[in-house]
Amino acid sequence: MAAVAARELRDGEVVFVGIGLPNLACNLARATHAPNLVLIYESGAVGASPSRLPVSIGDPALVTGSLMVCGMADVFQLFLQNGQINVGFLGGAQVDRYGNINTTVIGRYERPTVRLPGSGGAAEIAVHAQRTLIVAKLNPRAFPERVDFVTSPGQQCGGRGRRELGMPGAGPVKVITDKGVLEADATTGEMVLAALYPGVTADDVQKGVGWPLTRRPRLGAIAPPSATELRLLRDVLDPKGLFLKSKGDGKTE
Amino acid sequence: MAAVAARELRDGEVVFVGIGLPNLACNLARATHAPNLVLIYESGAVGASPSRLPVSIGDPALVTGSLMVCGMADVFQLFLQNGQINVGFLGGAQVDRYGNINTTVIGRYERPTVRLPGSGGAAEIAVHAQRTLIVAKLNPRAFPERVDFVTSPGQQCGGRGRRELGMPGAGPVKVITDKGVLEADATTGEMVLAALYPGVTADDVQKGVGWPLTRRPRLGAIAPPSATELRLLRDVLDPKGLFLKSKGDGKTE
Amino acid sequence: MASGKVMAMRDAVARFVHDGDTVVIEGFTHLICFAAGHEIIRQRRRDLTLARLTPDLIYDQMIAAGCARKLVFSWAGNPGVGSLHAFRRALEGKSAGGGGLEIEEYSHFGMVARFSAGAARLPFWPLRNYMGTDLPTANPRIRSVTCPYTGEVLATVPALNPGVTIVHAQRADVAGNTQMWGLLGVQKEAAFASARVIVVVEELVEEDVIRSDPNRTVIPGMIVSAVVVEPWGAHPSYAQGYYDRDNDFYVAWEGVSRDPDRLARYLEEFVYGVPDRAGYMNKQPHLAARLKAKARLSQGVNYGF
Amino acid sequence: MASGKVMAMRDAVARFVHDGDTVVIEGFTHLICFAAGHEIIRQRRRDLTLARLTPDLIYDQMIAAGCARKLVFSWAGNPGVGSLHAFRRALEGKSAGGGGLEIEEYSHFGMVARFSAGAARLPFWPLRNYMGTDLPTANPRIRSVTCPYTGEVLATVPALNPGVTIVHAQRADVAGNTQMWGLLGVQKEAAFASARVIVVVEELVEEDVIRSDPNRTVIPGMIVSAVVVEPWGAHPSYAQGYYDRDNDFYVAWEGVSRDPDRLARYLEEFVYGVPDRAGYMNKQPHLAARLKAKARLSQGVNYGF
Repeated sequence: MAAVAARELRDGEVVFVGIGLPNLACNLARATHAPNLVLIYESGAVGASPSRLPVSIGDPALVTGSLMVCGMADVFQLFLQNGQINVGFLGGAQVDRYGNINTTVIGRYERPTVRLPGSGGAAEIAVHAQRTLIVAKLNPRAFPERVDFVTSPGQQCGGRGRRELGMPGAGPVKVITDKGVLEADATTGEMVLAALYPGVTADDVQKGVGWPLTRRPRLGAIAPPSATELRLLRDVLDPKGLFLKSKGDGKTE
Repeated sequence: MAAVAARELRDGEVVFVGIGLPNLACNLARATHAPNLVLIYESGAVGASPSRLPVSIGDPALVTGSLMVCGMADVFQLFLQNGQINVGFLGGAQVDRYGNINTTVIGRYERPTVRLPGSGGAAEIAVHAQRTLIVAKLNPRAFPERVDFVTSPGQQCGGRGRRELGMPGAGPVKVITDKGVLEADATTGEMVLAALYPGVTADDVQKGVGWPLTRRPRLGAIAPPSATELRLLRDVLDPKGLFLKSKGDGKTE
Repeated sequence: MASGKVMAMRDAVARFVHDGDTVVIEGFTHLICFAAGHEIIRQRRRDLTLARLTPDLIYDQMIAAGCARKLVFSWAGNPGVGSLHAFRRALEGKSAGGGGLEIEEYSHFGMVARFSAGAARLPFWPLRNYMGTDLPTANPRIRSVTCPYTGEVLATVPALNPGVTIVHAQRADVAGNTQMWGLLGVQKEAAFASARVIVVVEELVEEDVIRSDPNRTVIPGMIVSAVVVEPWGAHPSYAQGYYDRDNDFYVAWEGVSRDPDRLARYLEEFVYGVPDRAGYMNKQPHLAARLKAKARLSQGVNYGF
Repeated sequence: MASGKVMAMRDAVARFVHDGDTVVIEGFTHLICFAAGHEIIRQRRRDLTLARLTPDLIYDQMIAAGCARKLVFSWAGNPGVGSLHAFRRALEGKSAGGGGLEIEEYSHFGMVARFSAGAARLPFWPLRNYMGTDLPTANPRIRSVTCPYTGEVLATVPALNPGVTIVHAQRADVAGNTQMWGLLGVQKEAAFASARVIVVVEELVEEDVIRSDPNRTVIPGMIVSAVVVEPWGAHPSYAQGYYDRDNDFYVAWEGVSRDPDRLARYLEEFVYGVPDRAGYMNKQPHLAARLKAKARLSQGVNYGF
């Protein structure tokens, strides 16, 4: 997943990064095809160049040697709302058919079954980043037809599209999962199956999704991580395996 | 005038300062009864401790060794609009009966006879400072019944008082002139004669004012500058006489 | 001492934090004043409205200790680790009291905007946000305003003006002129928005140190009520240039927080059981060696003319 | 050079400043880029809307040179000295053309708010101001909005989004990451509000210098179109730590500006008559010795962890 996410990033882009897999993906992209990627953390660190793998988006290693540190009012007003962010990464407990994300509650808001952390900066990243990439593992409970609570808006909310709702960014263009990649359909805004990992079938993906998944006429085949990508991820970027757990089948997350 | 203005400042107050006489008055107050006066310049220098007499409110000497330097958005939002400023100094080409000040145009706005610099920060200082002190030399043209253009609001505008107009600060409480001091009447908001310099009569003041001046029942007598005040002003605070011109009659401005 | 503002944490909390107050202990990951939170717990403050973007472990502890009536926030988790379980128990109705915690929830941008409005003493702040989300339904305090130029409808949040804001910083002088570097979060706005401000510092410095680099001053003394000198007061969060973030503590909190009994024992031992931050550090003599910052000095710049 | 952004002033102005643009050369007394204004005059740009809180001598020169169609401002004077006479002639109807300059006038707070809105890409900014003044009558772009919480009516100003903003600074790297200290004015907001940004610096430094003190970075490279290295480019204004304000020049401007012929001769000799800022400085060999800053270095702070 980290390698697939990395390939979505273009050189010179400005990326609003979270900790964990998005951070790894960005660093992999910088080490390969996108050396001029600029990483911004909502904590206010811009152009970080951490000497260790950060364990929090406010890690001191993101500050030391960064290009700029600014207050959070600037992060949200001058960078995000200003339109400076090309790509935002989002994840969540639930992702639905239109890429709406729930990180607030499972169940009713007033009396939740599970209280999740809430929006953080996700709601505004979903509104303002020029495009967002959702990263989440497939599981029918995590991919319901409709999320219990829309924290971060996707391609369509209550039948109305992003333009109509006045959102500047293009919203979630892809959902990168552990079995395949969904893409937002240009006309309906629905997340449709676009590409599969090697050895995975469309039915495998459907099993992890709670709505009848539309499939692109021609499904792409996702190239497995190259030897270089694997080496960088395992030996350089996350040598202690903090975020990457090697699975029995040899796949790296 | 500098000495009279200085006496209006209380120890520990926060003063929004302009260059010239207000700056001298503040420094005189700091050197005498108000050592903990905090000076703020609209340029963003807070708690300045200049090693030379500043010739501009953006003088580099106001920055070197100051307690804080902030951007102008902070000056106006976090200090002034926040209500942190106890005293603001104002002056202008015209001051009227209610302490309205004109620093914009003489004549019609669209085709002025004399185009003045404009508001700068004066309009908002007049609105937000907890009280303002106007410093101006008497002259009937400079003290008309009504100013040609209200740049900085006084005690009353178009018959409506400050509270009614929603202004947080108390506005101009005193007008310090070269012949006497006017004070805002608590009920009418009119600037009335309250005190005279030694050797000056109420009629002398009236000659410099373009409206029939109300006089307080008992006029105060302004003490002349003390030997200490004079020494500080002439020898320490403005030794080159940049802002103080000694007049033939021995008075210091 | 030229100023009466310098005082012990005990006195600062006693004088400036009252039952029923809206209390803000800000800091985004960096410079979170755990020492002040612990003192508030020790002094058994009640009915507080706790406001903060990321409640973090310190508000989890204050909720567990019964200080909080209400929480105003935008992300309530243990960053990079998991949940704040005392918070979750209060909301999921599994606590003894049956979920007595009121909440008022925004996104980060919304909370930042609330502090910005409070600091500028405006009643609201406009932002382009919240279209398509359920947040305004959950929180009717998120409203809207129409632009008088374009006719666009923009979201608004109301000003947040706390009773007291507590800011941890690297250094201040006796008058409260406070310098910070590294991540600055929303501390400046929260302090200016607040009726009272307690500054807690790693080091009390001479006024000359402040005056030698005035662009680093974030909070001016005129808005500061108290200055508390409390080295290591931000642990397990961190102070850039002084000590590192104690990630082990954050990881361990998942287990402590999940079990109400363990959490109670933690508070007993490390909060109620010590008189102050020095006592807290004395109980953990290896912390300082493990977390003390290495030197990575910036060069000075010329302020001459 | 790792970046194509570093270029001569001549090329930066040719590429990024166009006839008809809204142009902002900001800086409150400090770091006003006279060098860029002179190059714009030399390249005979026309129909510019010049925006800036304090037009200062450089806009007086640009008005005299015929570059400006309109001026957006809040205080138009020669600070501490007197008037901007080219500006006054244009408005008082005494110029040859009979007063061809359009104006749009605010207060400082209003201009700051316009840049703040532009930088945040909001269409307006609210402020508590303008009650009782004639400014909203003179400028119908000052409007109002009703608070959705309190019902209060607040003033508004519209966003200002310049075509190009020119910022003078102490130092930047080749990517345009720019550090400033001393008075910061409204440069950050003006730059973020602008479609294009030209940064002009006293010194081009290695990226490492920027990274050694990231809290000093005011403008990130991502919003910068061009980096111009132009020592003394702010004279007669100043650059903290590099050179002092040339007060003699400001005082002398009163006489120059008052007389259209003298002003024309000034432009002929010091603007049209030199190819660039180096040429300007070569004509005045004593300036550097008179104004060069003395050393007053701040101490470094620790960014380690």
